Amino acid sequence: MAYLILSSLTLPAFWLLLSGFWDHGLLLAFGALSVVIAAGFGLRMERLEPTCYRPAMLLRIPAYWVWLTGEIVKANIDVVKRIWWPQEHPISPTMQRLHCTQQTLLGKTIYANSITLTPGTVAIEVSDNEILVHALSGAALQDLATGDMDRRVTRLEGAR
Amino acid sequence: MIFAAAALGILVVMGLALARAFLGPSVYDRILAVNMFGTKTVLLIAVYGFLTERPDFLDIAITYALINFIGIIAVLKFVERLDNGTLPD
Amino acid sequence: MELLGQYNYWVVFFLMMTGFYVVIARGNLVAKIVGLNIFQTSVFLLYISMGKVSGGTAPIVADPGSLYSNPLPHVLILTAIVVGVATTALGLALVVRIKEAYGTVEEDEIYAQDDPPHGSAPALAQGSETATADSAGEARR
Amino acid sequence: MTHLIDIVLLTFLVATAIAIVRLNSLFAVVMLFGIYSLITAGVFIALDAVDVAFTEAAVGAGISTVLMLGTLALVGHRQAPQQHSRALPLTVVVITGVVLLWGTADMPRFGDPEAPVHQHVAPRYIQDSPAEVGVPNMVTSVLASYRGFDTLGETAVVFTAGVAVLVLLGRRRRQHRDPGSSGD
Amino acid sequence: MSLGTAIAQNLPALQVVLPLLAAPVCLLLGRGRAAWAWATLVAWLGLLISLALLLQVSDGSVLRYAFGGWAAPWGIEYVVDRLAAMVLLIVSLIGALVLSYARHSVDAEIDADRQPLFYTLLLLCLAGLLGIVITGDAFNLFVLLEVSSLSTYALISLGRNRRALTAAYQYLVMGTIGATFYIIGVGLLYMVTGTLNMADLAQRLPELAHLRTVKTAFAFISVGLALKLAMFPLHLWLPNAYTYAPSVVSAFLAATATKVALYAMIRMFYTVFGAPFSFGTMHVEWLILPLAAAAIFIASVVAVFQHDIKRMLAYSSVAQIGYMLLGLGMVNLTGLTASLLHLFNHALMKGALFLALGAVVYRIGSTNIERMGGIAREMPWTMAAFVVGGLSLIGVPLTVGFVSKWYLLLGAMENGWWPLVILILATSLIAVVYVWRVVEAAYFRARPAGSAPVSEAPLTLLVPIWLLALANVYLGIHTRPLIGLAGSAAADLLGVGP
Amino acid sequence: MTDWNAIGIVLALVIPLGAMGGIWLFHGRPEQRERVTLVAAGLLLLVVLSLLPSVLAGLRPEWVFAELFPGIAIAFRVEPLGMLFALVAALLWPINSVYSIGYMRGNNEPHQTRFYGYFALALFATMGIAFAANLVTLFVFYELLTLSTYPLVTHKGNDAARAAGRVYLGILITTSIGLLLPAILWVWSLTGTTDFTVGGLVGDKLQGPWLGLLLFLFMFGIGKAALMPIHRWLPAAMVAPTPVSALLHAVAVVKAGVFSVVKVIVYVFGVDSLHAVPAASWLLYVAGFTIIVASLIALRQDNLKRRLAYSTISQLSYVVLGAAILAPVSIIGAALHIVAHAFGKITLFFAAGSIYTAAHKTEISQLRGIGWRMPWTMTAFSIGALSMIGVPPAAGFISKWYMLLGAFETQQLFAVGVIVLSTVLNAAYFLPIIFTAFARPAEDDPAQHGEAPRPIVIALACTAGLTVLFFLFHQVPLDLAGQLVELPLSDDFQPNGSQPYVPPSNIPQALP
Amino acid sequence: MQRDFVLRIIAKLLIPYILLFALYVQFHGDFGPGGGFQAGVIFAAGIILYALVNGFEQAVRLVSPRILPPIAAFGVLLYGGVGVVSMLRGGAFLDYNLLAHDPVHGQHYGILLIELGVGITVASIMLTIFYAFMERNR
Amino acid sequence: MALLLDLLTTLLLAAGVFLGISGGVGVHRFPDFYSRVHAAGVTDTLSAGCILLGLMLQAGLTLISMKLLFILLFLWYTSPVASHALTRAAEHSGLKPVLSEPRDAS
Repeated sequence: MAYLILSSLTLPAFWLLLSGFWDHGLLLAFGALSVVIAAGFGLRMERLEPTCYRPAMLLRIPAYWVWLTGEIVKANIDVVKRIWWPQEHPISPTMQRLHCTQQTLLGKTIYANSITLTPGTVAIEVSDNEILVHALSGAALQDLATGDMDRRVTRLEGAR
Repeated sequence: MIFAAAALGILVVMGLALARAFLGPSVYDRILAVNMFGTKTVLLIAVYGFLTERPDFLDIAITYALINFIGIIAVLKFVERLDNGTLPD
Repeated sequence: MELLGQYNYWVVFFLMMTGFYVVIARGNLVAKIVGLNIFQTSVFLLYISMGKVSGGTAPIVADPGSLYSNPLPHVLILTAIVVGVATTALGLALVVRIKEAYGTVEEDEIYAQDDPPHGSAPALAQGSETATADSAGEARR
Repeated sequence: MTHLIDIVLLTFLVATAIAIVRLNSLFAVVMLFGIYSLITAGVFIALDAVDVAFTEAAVGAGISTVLMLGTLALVGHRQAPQQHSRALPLTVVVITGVVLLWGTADMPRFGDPEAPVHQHVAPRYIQDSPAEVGVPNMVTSVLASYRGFDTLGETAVVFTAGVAVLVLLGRRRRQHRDPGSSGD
Repeated sequence: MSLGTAIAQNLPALQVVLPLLAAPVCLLLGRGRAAWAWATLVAWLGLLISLALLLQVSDGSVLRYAFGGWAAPWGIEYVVDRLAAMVLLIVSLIGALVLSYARHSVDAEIDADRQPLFYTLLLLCLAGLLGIVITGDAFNLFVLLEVSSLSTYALISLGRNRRALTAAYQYLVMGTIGATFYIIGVGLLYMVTGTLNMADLAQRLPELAHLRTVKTAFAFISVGLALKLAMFPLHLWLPNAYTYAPSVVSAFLAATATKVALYAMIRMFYTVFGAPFSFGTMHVEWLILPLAAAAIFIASVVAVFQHDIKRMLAYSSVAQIGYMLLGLGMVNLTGLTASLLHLFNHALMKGALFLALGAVVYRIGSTNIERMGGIAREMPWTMAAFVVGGLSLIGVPLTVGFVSKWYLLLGAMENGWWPLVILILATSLIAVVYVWRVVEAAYFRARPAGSAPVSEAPLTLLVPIWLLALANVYLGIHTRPLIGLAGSAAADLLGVGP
Repeated sequence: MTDWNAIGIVLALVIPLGAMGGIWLFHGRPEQRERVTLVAAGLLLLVVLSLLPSVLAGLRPEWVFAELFPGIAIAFRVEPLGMLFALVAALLWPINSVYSIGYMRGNNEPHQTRFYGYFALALFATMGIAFAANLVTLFVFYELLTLSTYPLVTHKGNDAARAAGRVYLGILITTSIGLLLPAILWVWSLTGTTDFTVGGLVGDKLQGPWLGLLLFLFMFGIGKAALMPIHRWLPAAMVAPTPVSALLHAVAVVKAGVFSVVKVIVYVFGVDSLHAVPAASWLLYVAGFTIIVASLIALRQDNLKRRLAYSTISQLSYVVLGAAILAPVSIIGAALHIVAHAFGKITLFFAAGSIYTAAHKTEISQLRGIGWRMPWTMTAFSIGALSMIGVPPAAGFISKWYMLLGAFETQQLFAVGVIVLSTVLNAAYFLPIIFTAFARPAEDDPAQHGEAPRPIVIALACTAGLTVLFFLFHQVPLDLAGQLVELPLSDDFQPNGSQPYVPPSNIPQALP
Repeated sequence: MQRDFVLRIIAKLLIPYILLFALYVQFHGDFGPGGGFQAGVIFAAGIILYALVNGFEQAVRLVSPRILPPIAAFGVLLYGGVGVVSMLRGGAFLDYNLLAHDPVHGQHYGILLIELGVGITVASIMLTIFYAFMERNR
Repeated sequence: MALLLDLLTTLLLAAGVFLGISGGVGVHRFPDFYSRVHAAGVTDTLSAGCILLGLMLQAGLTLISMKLLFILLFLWYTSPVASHALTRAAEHSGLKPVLSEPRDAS
């Protein structure tokens, strides 16, 4: 149900923004048809393998994105420094398993992706409650190990 | 002009990625380089659209991004099937 | 620029010949298909090159007075690309079946199996097993 | 400027092509082919052929590569080293190439708006198709209307390929081969 | 608008579109028997259409059909003249007969679940071949060439022996190279003329004949088509392909595929480039003649040493293609007439021969000459038809083979090429040898030990075989219509009055 | 086709073909099968005879089956020489059929349906050759004859038979396609037609050496004429059952060869034009050489059929020689020799077959005293042998006489010499047989055998009788042959040479 | 099933949009780059992504390979049908002018329909081919 | 205003290209596959973001911007997944990272 609401909002929006023909009857009709088809496939996939979506997540996610973008910028600067000035900023690759507190797969996915999206850290393997992370430097890993991001994602997930 | 410079810059990055793809050494390096090359192509097309003042090419950029992603996934699925110890270089 | 007025064609011809070389020189059936694709792709480049007009733009109606490149080669090549992928798919399917039937996709080994020169055919089939097996260690660097 | 991009991309293409010839790993060859297609598509864009670029990206870099990988997964990625002399293929290729180069002498200059290609049939497509067919994308109007039959043929080719692949790889109830064919 | 008028006005389009659209329907039918019935019906309708077309153009008029209502250089047009009508007729005739024949043979050789696919492919192949003949657009030719080629590859691969797969692969690679060469050539032509329409090209090329680009284009188109038609050193794909394909496919391809490619070559040489350019400037005959002569001789000799009769006939096909090219290379009316005649006649004889072999395979499952020993006593009708086809292949008078060889000889004599006359006669003698080997085995040997007795092939196989065999004889006696048609088609090509 | 004569031609072709169909139809029922053969043979004889009056009256019935291209047709025309040939074949088929029935049953041969069927087909081809109106038609039926006799030659089906069959087919087909067909093509390209024309086709169109070359192509292209060195097929074909050797290799096939030779010389080259060309005179020498050498070889054969075969080679060259002398009278001789040799040689073969059937003997040295056990057979043999030698009152005398006459008239001393010498040789290889059979006492011959089965004896007697009758009543053949060279031969013309022959003024008298 | 879920979840999230994008390309081929063929390939690519990530069995449950050939046949017939209809209306094969009262509208409808035919065929055939390879791969 | 936008665009594009080149260099400078992933990540995230953002500024609030946004979103969705899958596959296949300190097994 949540998925249906989610997709019934985003899919038409996606179509309209792609198309740009908001007053072309025929195309709008095709658009409706297309949205139905795409949503149909989505629902079918959802039925085959349900994911736990929560509409509330949709509201919280922009804020998370803003925060994440900031992290990404910081991390990028760090990596770029290590690329251009290896003497001053040597790399020290590390690999470590980190605890993660998300309960849903979606949540873990978001967490893992966030880790990977910030350069300097890559989530290699996600298991039940641990994430294997490779980091370019010990510092990056330390940041992650503080669990800040983990908490934010768990909050985003909106645990029961 | 700025777009042209940007396009050239992206071309440089593409060249670097391509070099990595040729050099390897491991298959994962190649895949990584291919992926990087693909995303840079997406950017190049976007910039090129502005350069030629025909920004309606962006659909192609979306397609590129999509195909690049699917291609990488396909490659990885293929690599997964390989038995251990017989990695291609 | 005048001197190099046809650099595009030259490069395209070089690419064509590269693909053509791969097709006829490689003994591996998959490699041949790849070569074929390169060959065809380069031909596509030839067509598209001839449709280009300097200072032109894509043939989709834009501001009046724009100079458009020739749309006809584009149409032809759209068709040709489809034909190319169709051929590739069929060729690869054949390769898969050949592998199932012969256990190898090397031309020489297949011929050796069909018309054994003198020795027994199975002995030849093992020739390729050692060919690239040494790459494993290298990849672990 | 577009010419510069064109040249750089062509250089990439040449490099990729050479790498494909030199590399022995089939896997790398296939991946580089994906790149090759992608670069080609880039060149197409630089040459204003957006529809073609679209297709080449989706087909060459997408479907073709995926299919090749699928094949490699089935047949193995090892390639036997070259055993034959390369003299014959090289000769053939060089002769063909020389013929082509010989023919370039009288070709119209690249990008020349005065070239015959742009004088004869194409002007009508460019000038009249928006009015005649009413579709802004000239490629679409030529593809679907003026040369609609080619496209039917193209669809038939795709259909043929599908049926052909089904014939070859589709599920079969029983195997029907000569003895001596060893399954893998 | 009544249906009748719609059909009458659109015959050229229907000739190709009917089988093309019938193919997916065939797939939808889903069951082998229904697919067969449908495909056969369509093939016979196609034959009717081609007959109607032939009637329409028999007075020398040219039928032009513009697809989508777009006039020629902008749209794609179909052109039916006498030559095209003649080739259309033979292709659709063979198609109709082969499909009528197919049912039992296909039941025996192809899995039931593959049969709808098989008929779909066969229809597509038919549509492609017919399209190549009828189209007046150089690029459309390529598309249709690929439709027919792709289906051909798959059809060949359906053969039971695993070598069918390698044969199909080899054909695929060589065929694709050929097709690619062809489009390179067409592209170069387009580059200097700006058009793809054959008639338009023909009009524009003479003044551009001095351009190197045109010459290069000519070379590429020639080589590309030569690959498709298995011209001598490029014939390597053909023997395996014909040998290991299913019987029906061998018969269909041997009778049509290379002919259509040859037709395309004739079109290119005579219509598009024009004889003055092809032969006057490029002197392509200097290349064609020695190759054709080599093909005739070498392939004939090789054929003698084959144990598999299908393979033998395949090599014979290479030789026969040599005859056709020989006629083409003579650059005179008689030679060209001979070439066209042989194009038609060879389809008749090879069709009959391969179909007869198909009947043999149907009963004994092999075409090995050892296993065919004494078969004529058990399958007298089949082997009698084989003998008729064989006689025609040799060129015995009262068969069509004689007609075309006679004209070939005349053409050679007209040019005063006596060595060629000798070659043709000598290779006819070799043809006697290889045909005779089969006759001797089938009639004058005992059945190999331990072979189960077999009965005559069923009537559904025999009737098409015999229709073709009788056509060989009938048209060998009533030669007028065919010679008239080929002669006028050749005259059209050379532009020397009807 | 409204004309009876045209219908006659059609019937003459259809009857043997129909007989073949009928024979296949009655596969497995010997009685019916043989009845079909006999009825067809009788009918054919009647039909051919019915054509005779019109031909004698100077008519030339025609029937065009199909015109393939302008100038190339499958057409038939009955002219004197063809009539003569057809007559011989039609006359001997019934007799041979009777003989075959006796022989095949007597020896319990397998594949009898095939045997009779192809036999009828061979007759069909023979009729086609006889009535062919042009070179192409001749060629078609010539090839058909070759092919249709192959199953008869390899009748035994063992490896030896197949090997012989391969030689047979190889030589005949190679020569015909390799030499005869180009010759026909050449003629056609020169003249635009291949119709047999009185007075010749190519006469003034070719010059000296080229004419000689064309003659070469024709003479060696017609392999069935067995000119040396392409005679090898004939002894090889002797592996066939005797009726085949008898009718086909004494009558139909080999006569088709020499018949074609005569026809080509008369109707394609024209006697006059050949006369004018020195380059064409080689034929005479080749023919003479063949006569002598073949006779010498025959002398050394112990196998009866082989000796007969070489005798045939030698005798065939008589016909060629007769034609090559290029005198009208000698051509008459050649035509008559076709008939005379046919009667004689078939008798000899019948006798050989009779001996094989009754006594299972094949070698001459085994024949001691057999004359008394098989009186009919050996008497007939003797008559045949005398005819071969050319002793009156056997048929061979007539033809040799005319040839000799022609040779004298044109002062071809070489030909005269050949004829004389060969007569001696003929005597040398035939008389010992007769001598052995009658004069030498029978050795230890445990198996008592008498005369051969009755059908064989009847046939044998018939042909021996014909040989003698021909000597006595040869007016019709002579008339036909006369028409061939357009000479009015009066009723009182006697072969004893009492009446001087007046050559037509248009024939050159001197040697070239 | 729990292994590698990152990929599966993201793929599932993206696929409806990919498909919608494909359909967008399909219907906007008149106005910008794209058209039936590209749309078909992208549509197929979306499903292929699903199949790659979730495996063959799961993909078959989403789109059964058995229905694909008939769909492809339908696509070709749709294309051909447009031609046949224009033929029945008195024009040449594929003469879209006759499909509506106004030629330009007729052209528009004709192009839309045949592009749809192409798209349907290409998507189903590409998927068929991919399935065929994948099935062998199991 | 337009000038400001142009300036901003220039800056963003320059930053994007610089980041991209940095990533490209990094891919060559870093010693092993795992560390190269990080360098590649630079190009995929901020570099792409800067460039696309710069372009968006030029396009203004139009559909073009929306499409650019879609591209960015798509890239940011897929690139971490691809990197993750890639490293995961490498890890599974036994490709050992070059580590500066012993691997923490906790």
